[in-house]
Amino acid sequence: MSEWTEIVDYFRGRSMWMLHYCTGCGAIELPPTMTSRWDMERFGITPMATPRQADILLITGYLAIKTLKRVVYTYEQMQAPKWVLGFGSCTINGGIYWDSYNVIERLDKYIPVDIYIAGCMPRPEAILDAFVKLKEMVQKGEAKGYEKYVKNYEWYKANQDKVLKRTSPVLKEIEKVTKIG
Amino acid sequence: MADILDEIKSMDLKASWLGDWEFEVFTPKDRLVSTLSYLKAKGFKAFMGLSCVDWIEEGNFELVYILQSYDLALETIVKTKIPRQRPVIESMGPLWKLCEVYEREMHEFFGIEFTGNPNLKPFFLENWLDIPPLRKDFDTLAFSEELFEFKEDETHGIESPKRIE
Amino acid sequence: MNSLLALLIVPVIGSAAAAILQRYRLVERLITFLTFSVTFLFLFGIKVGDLFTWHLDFLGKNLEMGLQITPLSIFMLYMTIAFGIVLTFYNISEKSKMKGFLLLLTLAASNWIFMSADLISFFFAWELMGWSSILMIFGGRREAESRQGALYYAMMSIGGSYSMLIGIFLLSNLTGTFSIQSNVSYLMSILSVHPWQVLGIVSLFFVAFMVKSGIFPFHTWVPYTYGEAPDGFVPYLSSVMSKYGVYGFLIFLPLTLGTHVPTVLGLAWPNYVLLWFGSITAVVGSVLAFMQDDVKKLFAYSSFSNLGFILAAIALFTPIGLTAGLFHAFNHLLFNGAIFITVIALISKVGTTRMSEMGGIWQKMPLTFLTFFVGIAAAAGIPPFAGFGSKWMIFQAMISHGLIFATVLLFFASIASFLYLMRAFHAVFLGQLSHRYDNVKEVSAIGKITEVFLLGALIFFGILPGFVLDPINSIVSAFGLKPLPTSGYEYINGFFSSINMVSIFIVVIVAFIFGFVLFAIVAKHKKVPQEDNYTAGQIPQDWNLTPEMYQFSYDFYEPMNKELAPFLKVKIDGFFKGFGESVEYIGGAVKEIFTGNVQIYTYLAVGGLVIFIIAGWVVW
Amino acid sequence: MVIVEFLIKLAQGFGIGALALATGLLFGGIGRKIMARIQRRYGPPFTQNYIDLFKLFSKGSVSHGWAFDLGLVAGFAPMLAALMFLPIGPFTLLPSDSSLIMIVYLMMMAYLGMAMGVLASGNPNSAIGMSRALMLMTGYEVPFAAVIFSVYLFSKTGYLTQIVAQQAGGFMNWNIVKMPLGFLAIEIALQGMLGEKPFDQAIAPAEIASGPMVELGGKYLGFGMIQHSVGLFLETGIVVDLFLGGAPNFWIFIAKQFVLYFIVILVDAILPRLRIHESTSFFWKLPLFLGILQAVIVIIQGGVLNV
Repeated sequence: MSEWTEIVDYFRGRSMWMLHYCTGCGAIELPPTMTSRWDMERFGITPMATPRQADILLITGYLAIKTLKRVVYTYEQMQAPKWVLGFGSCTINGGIYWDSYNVIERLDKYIPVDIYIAGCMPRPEAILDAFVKLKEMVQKGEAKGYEKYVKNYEWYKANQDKVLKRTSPVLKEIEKVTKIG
Repeated sequence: MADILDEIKSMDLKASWLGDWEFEVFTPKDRLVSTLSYLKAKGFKAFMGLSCVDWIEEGNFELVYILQSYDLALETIVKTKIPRQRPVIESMGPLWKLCEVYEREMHEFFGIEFTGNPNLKPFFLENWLDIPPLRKDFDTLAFSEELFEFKEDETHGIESPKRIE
Repeated sequence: MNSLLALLIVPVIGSAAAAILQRYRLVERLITFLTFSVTFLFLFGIKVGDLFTWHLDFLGKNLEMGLQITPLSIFMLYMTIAFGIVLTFYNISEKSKMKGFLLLLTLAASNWIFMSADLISFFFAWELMGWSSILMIFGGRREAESRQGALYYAMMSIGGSYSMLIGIFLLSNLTGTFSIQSNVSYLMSILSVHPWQVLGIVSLFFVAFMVKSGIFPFHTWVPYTYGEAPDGFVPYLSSVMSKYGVYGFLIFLPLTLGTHVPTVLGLAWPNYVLLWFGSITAVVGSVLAFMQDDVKKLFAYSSFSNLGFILAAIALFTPIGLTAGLFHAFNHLLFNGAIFITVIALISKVGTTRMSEMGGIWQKMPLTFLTFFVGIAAAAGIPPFAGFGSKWMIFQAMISHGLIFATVLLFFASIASFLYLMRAFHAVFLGQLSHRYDNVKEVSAIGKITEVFLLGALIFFGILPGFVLDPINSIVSAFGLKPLPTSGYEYINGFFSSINMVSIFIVVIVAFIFGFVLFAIVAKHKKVPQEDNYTAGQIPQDWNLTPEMYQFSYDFYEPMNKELAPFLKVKIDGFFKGFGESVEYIGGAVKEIFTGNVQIYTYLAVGGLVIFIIAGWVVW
Repeated sequence: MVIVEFLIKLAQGFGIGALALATGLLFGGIGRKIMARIQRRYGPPFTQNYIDLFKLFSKGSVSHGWAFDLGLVAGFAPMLAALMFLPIGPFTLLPSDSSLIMIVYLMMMAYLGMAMGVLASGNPNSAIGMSRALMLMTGYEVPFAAVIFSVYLFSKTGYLTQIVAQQAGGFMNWNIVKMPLGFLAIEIALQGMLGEKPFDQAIAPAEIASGPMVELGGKYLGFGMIQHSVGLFLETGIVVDLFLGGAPNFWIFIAKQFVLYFIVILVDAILPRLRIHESTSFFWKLPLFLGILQAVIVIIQGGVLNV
């Protein structure tokens, strides 16, 4: 059975369809990656339109609280096996938005990220490098973020809920301004 | 052109040129409606935007209304100050319907009440329970550290994903 | 008892019983069903060549009237009564205001039409059929609209009857007899001498037939009337009653056989003209159908569009054309019946006829959904269901004459039928299920039996068309044409090729089995509710998404409207509106005189009929 | 004896299906490669479509109920069934039923099934895509039908096998020489049938999120891919049989098919997407005119059969 899994993994690594979630900056790096100059289709990677069809979720740039909600929903609509690529510094530690009140700091706390691409902005070479690394990981059976998500679902859900479903003010020591109506 | 500024000054308002095509008018809070109506009647029919500045040391919010006149080719910036402790002002909805949208935003980010605006629901922020975030006394770094829990060395008990070195 | 007479008397007796007991809906419906069944049993007692005549002395004239059986009448009788049984069986559980005694009167009239040997009885039967069906339409869901629909229908029917009456008088003046056979052979004999005279008389008859079948340009009443008729009656109206016109055409079509009228592409030119009427009807019906939002109206358009196919095929009057036309008449009866019965089952459950308000009902009514699916597959002419063979033969019949323009038009109508069928299918059954229909249940046991039966019939006659083609062949030879070769029940023999439907069926079944096996062995799937859908990342609850908002079915072919706008402008604005306005005007005028009580209309209708006929008699 | 015969036919049928699928996928792969080269890219390996199909069948998916499942299976099973009646080179599995219109209608059953499946998903994008696909169908099917009917009149038979047999004996006997206008019309119709640019409104990915396929993932998308690949084989195969004289063996057959597909790819590479009503009315103008003109020429040449 393990041979069969290896075969399946080999082909999965050769055919990865990508859904790019580009509400932050960095989307502009993808057209050159797709077209003549760098041509990611030679690795079997093509852009797809909906989460149902996609294997890779590529998240570029910062994620506001609002967009995080959509990312989680989109990620859960994708079907296993699925992988997440975090693109740019903002997905690693918030980047230049490190102290912003509405940009999350680290994507990995909310959904499992298989590979980060560091940089602000990462060049298309870096994206391709990530794709190749991901391919190797998939073929070796190492990219198991989606299983991690299932196993640690409560932990991820708690993190998501802490950000998305707040029921009390975050900063308690500062008194609320009196509203006059 | 210069007449307008003189007329405004004659109404006991502070006004000054900012450039060839732009002037600013300072108006007390209670004369805001009359000033804006006057300017609209004078040809500043286009409402360009509403903004707000938090003068925390003074204890005031400064509301900034930007109007333009296509006939006179002029822009005017009308500024008025309201106290931080009691940020209430009339809605300019009757003058410009568009203004209500900006007021909704100002309400959300500074907590200013616009009396007469029926639509002061949350706009951009979802599920916001803290003080309005663009006030100067809102500590955005503390908020970020508290909510997003960013620490360099966290492991959270599960294997951390591989990174590109 | 003479079986011929029994075919008339049994329904009349049943009708009387049903009229007396019409308070008790279930009893009335049961009587209707039983009468249809008993009438069907009497069919076994008749055979080709049966004759029954009587003499009538009227104003000093001795009129010979009679009933006779031709292969065509047997075919029509079997087809219509069998369908009536299915429908009345379904109607036992149906709750609309359909009057059983009127349906039985229609049955008597229908049998009489198919059996009458003389023009007088034909006309009487025609009128009886017309009036009983008009009265039936009064009981629709929406009172005012159904009254208008009935009046529109009545107006057109009266026009047609007038025209036919004049035709009958002119014709019998020439020949001195009312016998259909001798009149037709007389017309045949003078066709080459006085072609215009013959054509004039025949056109008078054809107007009546075209009205009844809804052939262009007399199709305008069809959507109004079908849309407003009581639910239980619509299938009969569209499946059976539109076939009277076909029967009528077939009485007079043999005229051009063997005579020397000028031909177009090897086709007598009157037939050529008729063929174009048929083709245009097919296209007009299809195109108008896919812009409808009312499900009953959509299938009303579809119904006369199919009648256009039938007319185009029988107008050829070649062996294959005639076979194709009659075969399509049968198939149309079957699939249209299946579609309309599922549609009325659906309407009774959801309580609306607007398609943009439905959607997703397959989750609630799976069997109805399957029956409808097979019905529209048959209507679209998809093998191996009934409906493929006849369409396939119609195209072959047309193209073998080199009628390229008409054939391409018909093919376009066939593709357009695909459009409106898919649109109805999607808007009604597929897509998002509204919460309004959370409590909708599948049809009752009786409805289920009917649906399974229709489902079976659609497949059975699809893969074994020989059971229909054999009687059709005997009709074709009765018309003096050489029937198509037969080679077993599973074969359809066309002009260019022949098809073994069973082998196609087996291939399709094997392919499906393979498909399901493949489906089962590859990676597993996860069942998700309809809310879990692609929304471009937006969370449905956040913007109060309702299933109705996420259902795209209104104005489904909007870009097409743009494309067809010039064509539609001429037709709809000029033609239909004028018709509609005149109907409204007359409706309004009549409404001012009468109170709207159905009984008064009944008296009016009966009285009018009597006056009408007596007046005609006196004039003559 | 009958059972043995049936089993032999069954095995042959599976063989044909597998062969057609393999060829269709290969064509798709080569098409992607050609497209890449036109755009000065390296392009995916030409085996990419096989890998994609394998991946899809190994991937999880979502189902919206049994109508969804049934529809998707009905979307490719009739396509495979239609294949059994197509003369592939010298070989036809069921030559006695190879009626052309029957094949066309069987293909329509596949489209009907696919439509049922994707519409049962309840996504408005798929409904828009399906509405566009159907509208486009009213466009390309009409010239296609005109050409089919001219071939009927010209060959005086409806069997594909006989149409192929009549073209035996060299290039000058091919219908493309005898009916060039018809070939032109059907080649344009083929562009619409295969849904390649400028007629790819139905699956416009960036516009309506890939239209009908919006909710398909995993094996369902795999079924869609099978339908497309077999449809590609079938549609080009019909044109080869109608106009390019069939073929003496399988390899020449697929070579001829590839020539047709190559033209389609080249057109696809250089044209942008039309709006839906523009493309529908386009089919009603030039291709329909060509098709009908061809039919009229055939009729004038004595194609009418007096019955």
